[in-house]
Amino acid sequence: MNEWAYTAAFFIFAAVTVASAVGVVTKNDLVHSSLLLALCFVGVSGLYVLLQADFLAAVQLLVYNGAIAIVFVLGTMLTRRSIRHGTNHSEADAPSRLIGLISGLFVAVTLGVIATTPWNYSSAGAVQDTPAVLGRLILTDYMIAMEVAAVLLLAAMIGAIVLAKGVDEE
Amino acid sequence: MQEVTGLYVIAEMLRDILGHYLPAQYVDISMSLINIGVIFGIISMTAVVLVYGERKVSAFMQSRSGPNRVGPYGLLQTIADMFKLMSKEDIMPAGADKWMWILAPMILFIPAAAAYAVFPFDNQAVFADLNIGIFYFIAVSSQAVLPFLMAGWASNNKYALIGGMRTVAQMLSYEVPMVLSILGVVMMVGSMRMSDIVAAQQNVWFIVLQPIAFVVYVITATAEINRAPFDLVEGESEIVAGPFTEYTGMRFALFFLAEYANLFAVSAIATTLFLGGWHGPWLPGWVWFFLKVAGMVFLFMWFRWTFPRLRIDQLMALGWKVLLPLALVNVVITGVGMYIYQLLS
Amino acid sequence: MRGKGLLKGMSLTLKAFFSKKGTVQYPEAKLPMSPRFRGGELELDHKKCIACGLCAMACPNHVIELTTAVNEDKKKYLTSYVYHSGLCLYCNFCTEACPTKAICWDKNYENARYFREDLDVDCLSISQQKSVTAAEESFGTGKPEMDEQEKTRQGRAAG
Amino acid sequence: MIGLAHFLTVAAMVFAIGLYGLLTKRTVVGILMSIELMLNAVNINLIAFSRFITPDVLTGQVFVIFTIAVAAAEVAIGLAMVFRVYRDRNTVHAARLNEMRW
Amino acid sequence: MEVTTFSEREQQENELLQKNILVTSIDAVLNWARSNSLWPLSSGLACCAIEMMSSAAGRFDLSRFGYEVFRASPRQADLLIVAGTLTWAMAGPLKRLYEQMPEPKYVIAMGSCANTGGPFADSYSVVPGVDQILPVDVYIPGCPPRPEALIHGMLELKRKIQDPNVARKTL
Amino acid sequence: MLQEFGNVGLLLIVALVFPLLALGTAFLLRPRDPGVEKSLPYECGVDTVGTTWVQFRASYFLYALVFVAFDVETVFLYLWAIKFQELGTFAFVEMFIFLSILLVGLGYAWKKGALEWK
Amino acid sequence: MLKTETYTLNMGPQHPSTHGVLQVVLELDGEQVVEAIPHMGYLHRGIEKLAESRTYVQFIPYTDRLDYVSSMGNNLGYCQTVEKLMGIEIPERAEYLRIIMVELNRIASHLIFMGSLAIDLGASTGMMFGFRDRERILDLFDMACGARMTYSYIRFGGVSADLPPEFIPALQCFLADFPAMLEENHGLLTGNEILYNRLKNNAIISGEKAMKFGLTGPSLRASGIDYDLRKVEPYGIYDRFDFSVPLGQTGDSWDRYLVRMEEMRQSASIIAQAVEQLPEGPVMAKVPKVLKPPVGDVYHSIENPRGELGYYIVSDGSPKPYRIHVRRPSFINLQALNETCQGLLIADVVAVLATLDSLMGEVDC
Amino acid sequence: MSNNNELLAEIQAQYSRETQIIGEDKQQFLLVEPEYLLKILGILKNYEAYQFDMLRNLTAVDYLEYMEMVYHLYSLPLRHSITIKARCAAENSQMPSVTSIWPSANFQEREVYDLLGITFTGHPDLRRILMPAEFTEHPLRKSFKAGAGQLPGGGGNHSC
Ligand code: SF4
Ligand code: SF4
Ligand code: SF4
Repeated sequence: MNEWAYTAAFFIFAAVTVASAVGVVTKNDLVHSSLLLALCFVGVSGLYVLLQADFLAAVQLLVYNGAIAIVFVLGTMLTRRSIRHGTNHSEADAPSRLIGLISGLFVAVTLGVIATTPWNYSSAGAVQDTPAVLGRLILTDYMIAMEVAAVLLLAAMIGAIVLAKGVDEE
Repeated sequence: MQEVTGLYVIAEMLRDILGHYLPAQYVDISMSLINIGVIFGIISMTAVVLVYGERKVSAFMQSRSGPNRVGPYGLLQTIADMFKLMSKEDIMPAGADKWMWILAPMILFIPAAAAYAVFPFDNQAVFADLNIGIFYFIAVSSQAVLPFLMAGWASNNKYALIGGMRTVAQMLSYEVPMVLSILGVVMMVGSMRMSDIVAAQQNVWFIVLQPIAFVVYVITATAEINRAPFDLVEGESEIVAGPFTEYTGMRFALFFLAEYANLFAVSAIATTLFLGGWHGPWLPGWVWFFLKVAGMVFLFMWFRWTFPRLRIDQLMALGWKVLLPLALVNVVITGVGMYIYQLLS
Repeated sequence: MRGKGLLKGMSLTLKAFFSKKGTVQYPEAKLPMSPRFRGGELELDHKKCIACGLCAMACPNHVIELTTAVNEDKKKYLTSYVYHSGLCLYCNFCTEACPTKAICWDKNYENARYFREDLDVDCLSISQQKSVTAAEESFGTGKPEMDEQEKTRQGRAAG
Repeated sequence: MIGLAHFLTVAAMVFAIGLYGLLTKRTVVGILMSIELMLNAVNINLIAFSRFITPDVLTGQVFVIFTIAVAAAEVAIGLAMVFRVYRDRNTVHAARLNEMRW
Repeated sequence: MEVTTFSEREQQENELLQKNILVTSIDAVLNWARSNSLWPLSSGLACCAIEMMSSAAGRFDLSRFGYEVFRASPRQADLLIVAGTLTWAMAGPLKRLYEQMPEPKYVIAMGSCANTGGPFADSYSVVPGVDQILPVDVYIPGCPPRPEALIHGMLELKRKIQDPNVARKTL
Repeated sequence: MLQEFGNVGLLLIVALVFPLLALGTAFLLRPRDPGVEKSLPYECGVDTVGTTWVQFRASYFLYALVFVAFDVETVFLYLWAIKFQELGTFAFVEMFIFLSILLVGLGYAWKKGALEWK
Repeated sequence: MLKTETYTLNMGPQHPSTHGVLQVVLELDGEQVVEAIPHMGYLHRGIEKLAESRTYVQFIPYTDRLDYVSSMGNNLGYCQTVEKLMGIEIPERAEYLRIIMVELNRIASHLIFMGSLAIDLGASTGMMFGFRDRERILDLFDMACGARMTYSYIRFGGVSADLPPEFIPALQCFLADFPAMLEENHGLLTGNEILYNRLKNNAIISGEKAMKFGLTGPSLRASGIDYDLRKVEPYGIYDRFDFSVPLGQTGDSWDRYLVRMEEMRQSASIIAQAVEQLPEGPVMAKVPKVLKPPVGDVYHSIENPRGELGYYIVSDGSPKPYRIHVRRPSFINLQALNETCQGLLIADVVAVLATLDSLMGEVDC
Repeated sequence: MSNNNELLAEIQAQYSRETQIIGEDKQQFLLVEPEYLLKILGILKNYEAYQFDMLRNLTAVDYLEYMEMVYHLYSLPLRHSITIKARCAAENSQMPSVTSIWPSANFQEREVYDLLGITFTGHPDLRRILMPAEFTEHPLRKSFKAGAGQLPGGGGNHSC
């Protein structure tokens, strides 16, 4: 029963993720693309839950959907002119077909590799209280990384402000 | 006495009864289905009750008598409104972005409803007592921005678009201080699980220990649910009805429903985080919980019917330049305070 | 201190919340109309009217349409008197102009109609009807009572 | 039974889609989106490995947090650049930017 | 100008409805709901609009009947109260506002101006009665009508929605 | 954990179905009377001038950019908050460094006027 | 900053904040106003033309419908103009009654101003309070002339009827309650920091600009220019009362709001004085039934709640006016809209509209 | 009043070529030739002795044979007022715009243009203000006789 539900949930989320990802790259309208991107993030977040990474699933929702997707949507709404279609063309010519082919090949090869690799599964149960463990990790082992991330974000913020705003000082 | 009336006890009794009739593996799922039923009952009830309450509160504050004709004391007023909205024609504005337009109200409803999963209505009466509890709430409630933006963008209407843009600016700006104000509580508890947060308030409510956080939370929550004085999104005298301008009938009702579900949600969170959740003497826990929530809801209504609306620039300034530093200061104070407390003990 | 005004406002609304409400529960309770109230319909007393037409002359908007005839005694009398309530400004000029105070305002402001034609009121027939019923009542042989609304309806239909 | 392979497959597909988008999109925003897709694919992989190979350590999840931080930074900068470029294109560099596959 | 009057519309519907008891009883519920939840469009044209606002204010309090939800957008309104002088210049916009309201929708003509053009009936720029451009359900005489008169008008409308027969000419 | 999320998932499904049901009922009940004028976008009763998909000013966008950075940082802060009591001085100091970086960012944005509404 | 396209947004003719059927075409850049062009005429009823087919007396009710929230003032202006044309002297008592009525009406009008400002800024309770207090005044009017809004009370030669006996006690009761009411409104709105921040230093109209726009009334006085016809050209018997004319300093929206709030207090004091001095006597002078003013033209203006209300009447000696022109303060005050709004946000346009306090019945005439 | 008449006389004496006094004793006005209107009004506004800084009212009257413009001026500093008139032909009426002297004349001149059909030369934005733009006639002219309730000139269906 639970097994069954798990499988069903996986396929639902996987389907949502892949389908909306396809939508992201094929849609003609940037706004639609970015909304599908948000949907894709939701699917991924569902996969995280299935992988028992509940905190990350929430982070995924919060950051990707609550912030990044919105910035995308907003960005497309703000920058593009009012032509609603054809804002997100992909080149439908020979090279792009080729690229599609290569991508397909990539998937195929990866699948082969995945299928043939002997994974050594660990039998240990998943961590139940993920936030606590994560908290300990980033405050001890990955402390430097965290501070670096903070600096990176600061830099990104400053950069973004300078880029988007600094121009009017010219 | 509390033992008998606690929701948990009721649930256990139900579970026992179900256990007699169903094989073991179905008991759980049917219990959660029942719970879901209860939650949706609460959502629909809150909408009905809160709308009625809002109309009464507004009327009383404006020295009027409010709905009192439809049904006893006008109690059926909201029901009538609901039926009416259901039977209204549906108009899609020409040139609207069809799917986005249709999906926006539905999508808005999902996070509003999903937030109910983590409310501790009573001792052990949490639908899903996730260990990321409050963070789940934050994550879920941050999803409300997109539907507004979608509605505003898809409506092919400038008022709606302005409203949508305003929503984004407003909700984003107030999310950060809100999250930081909640952080203070999480620091004190050391857990994000809702039941832990309530348990930690056995003796003293966090409103006493975290007054700044409470104030910041209340203000930001008002903004997050777009209520006056932060109702710029639907600021009627400016942009007609904001993103909802073009929505009719049931679709509009869904926005409405989500709005009141959210009102309940932020009140419930305030109750859980700062007002001791279901703790309280004499009465069963869930009664306390609902009483406190009602108090918070009244507070929000009180704001709405007293204050004029802010202007968008003032709104942003308040969020970023007052509330955000305030919330940060609160985090620092909490941190230092707890640190000192730890050193002393 | 900042925020004091906000609290003041909140205390005021709270006070209003608990104070007595001044709402008139309208359909059940009605405000008494002032004696000078104008806003209902013109009520004509055809017995007092001398058919001088001053009311129609005073009216700024041709609201009153009346026709007269002369009877055997060389006295003018009304043959029709229609008040177009849809055009009226309720300015009171007509009643002020009337030398015999034959017209006055009834105190009933509940005049909503479903049809535009009903806005034209045949004051003369209403007035005549009234005096007939009054007479019948005084003889004690009144017909089954017609309610007030019905009466006016008939009057209108006649107009 | 859903195992690691399933998740890796999904990740691979998403990655490939992102790659396709990255190479074919003509707008900077579209490219950024494709990059996000690829990053997400990577994240899925990280968590999946972490879940199935070392379920008791969570290092993979920590990495994902950092990836998300980096992704956020990238998006912020990227879109700010788009913004800037858009402004400039509106005024001066239209021709050159066309070459840049804007 | 094509104007289907309310009664005609209602007649057709009614004939259809008579065929099915279930539908009629649903319809009765819906009519009850509609008649008790008339959300007016907040559009005031002239003096009468002030009285309209008065009737929503404390003393007369439309909200007792649930009619106080003045919606700024026609999409959410059920009732168009034409409160004031309708000029030809405003006729177009008003007609469009009416059009933009979702069915079922109702019109109340409030005040002499809306009824027949009132004081300005012989003016060059005033529409002599809203019924020239919109199907009117209830006329409320007055210049301006008292707030109670407006409430009475809305109650008459309520009566009419619940039982369309009251608004048929009995001749 | 999965059990609980399973419940949440069920809730979500119902949350998705609920509006559909409501809209479905409304679909059965409501009258239909489409018209050209009816579906015109509402703009106070007159024609809309120009396109409705207008390009907006940058102010909205700048806030969003600043927000993205803050949003991610809150994730770290929450992780810190739950372990803060256990890890003592070290975590305490560390987080202050983190917070001060955050504050620098805020201060910069403030000074640069990214927080001004224009 | 990124140069964005500007776009056009219609506010009105049906819009909750335009106070009637004004259409303001906003040229916006984001939310910032580049241009705010008022389009009028949606309520143009041709009153001036209608006047030519009415007799002088019959025109009185039409003046009620110009500035419909201060009809008494309109009546007064018109009647005084005609009286000036004909040289009619009116009895003392009538003069006092006129003052009482007009000032009461000024309070009622400013209460509406307050209410509509409040609701435009999103505080609907303020509006309800305003309307609630206004009802008290309307009751008085109802008592005196039987109408709530369109009074036609002031007539050539006096007023249409003497006060009913219960009027003065009711009025005194109102005057006694009024300070408390005003205090309450001040408490709800004036002290409110949000309102203060919304209005203070917003939409500043300097004195010079105000003159340029031709503002009159409280809007002008908020800019610090002392021009109140009751003082500078005392008509009627205004010279007998002791009252002050509140002036603003900066001419921002806040001043425009405060000036009106203060004017209410002054009006109440005028009424109190008038009630005290109220003489007995007739309320109507001898005026011929059919009015035939001498050939000529006359201009007379009074201080209405919205500014200088002037009537210009041309008589050709017949019982009907040859031409009546009304100088409507709202109409001329609207000229300030465009320039004042430029650079402000949409929300401010609403506040500017509210504080200019234009009324469409008067604007469009 | 008498004060006013003195003022009138004084002005008239100074500019006898451009102006004349019309009207009875109690109602005296200064009639200005249209071509000198701007000059005289400019003087009235700017000269120390007059300082008519306020244009109270501006309107026009259709006298069938001619159109008459009426300006009611007021001086805030000196607290005196004056009435100026000017006449122009009934057909193709034209007047110089006084917006350059008093910008507040803007709407009022537009109104006069709209309702009486006098064209103001030099007006910054001479459009119809009360009547719809498609309207062709001028309602306040005596020659305008409209059927009741009917807006002639195709104004019935205008939108915006
Ligand atoms: S009240 Fe005035 S408009 Fe009405 S009928 Fe009498 S005179 Fe005519
Ligand atoms: S004025 Fe009086 S008496 Fe003369 S016709 Fe009219 S109602 Fe009759
Ligand atoms: S009916 Fe009377 S009060 Fe109403 S709008 Fe017309 S003139 Fe004004």
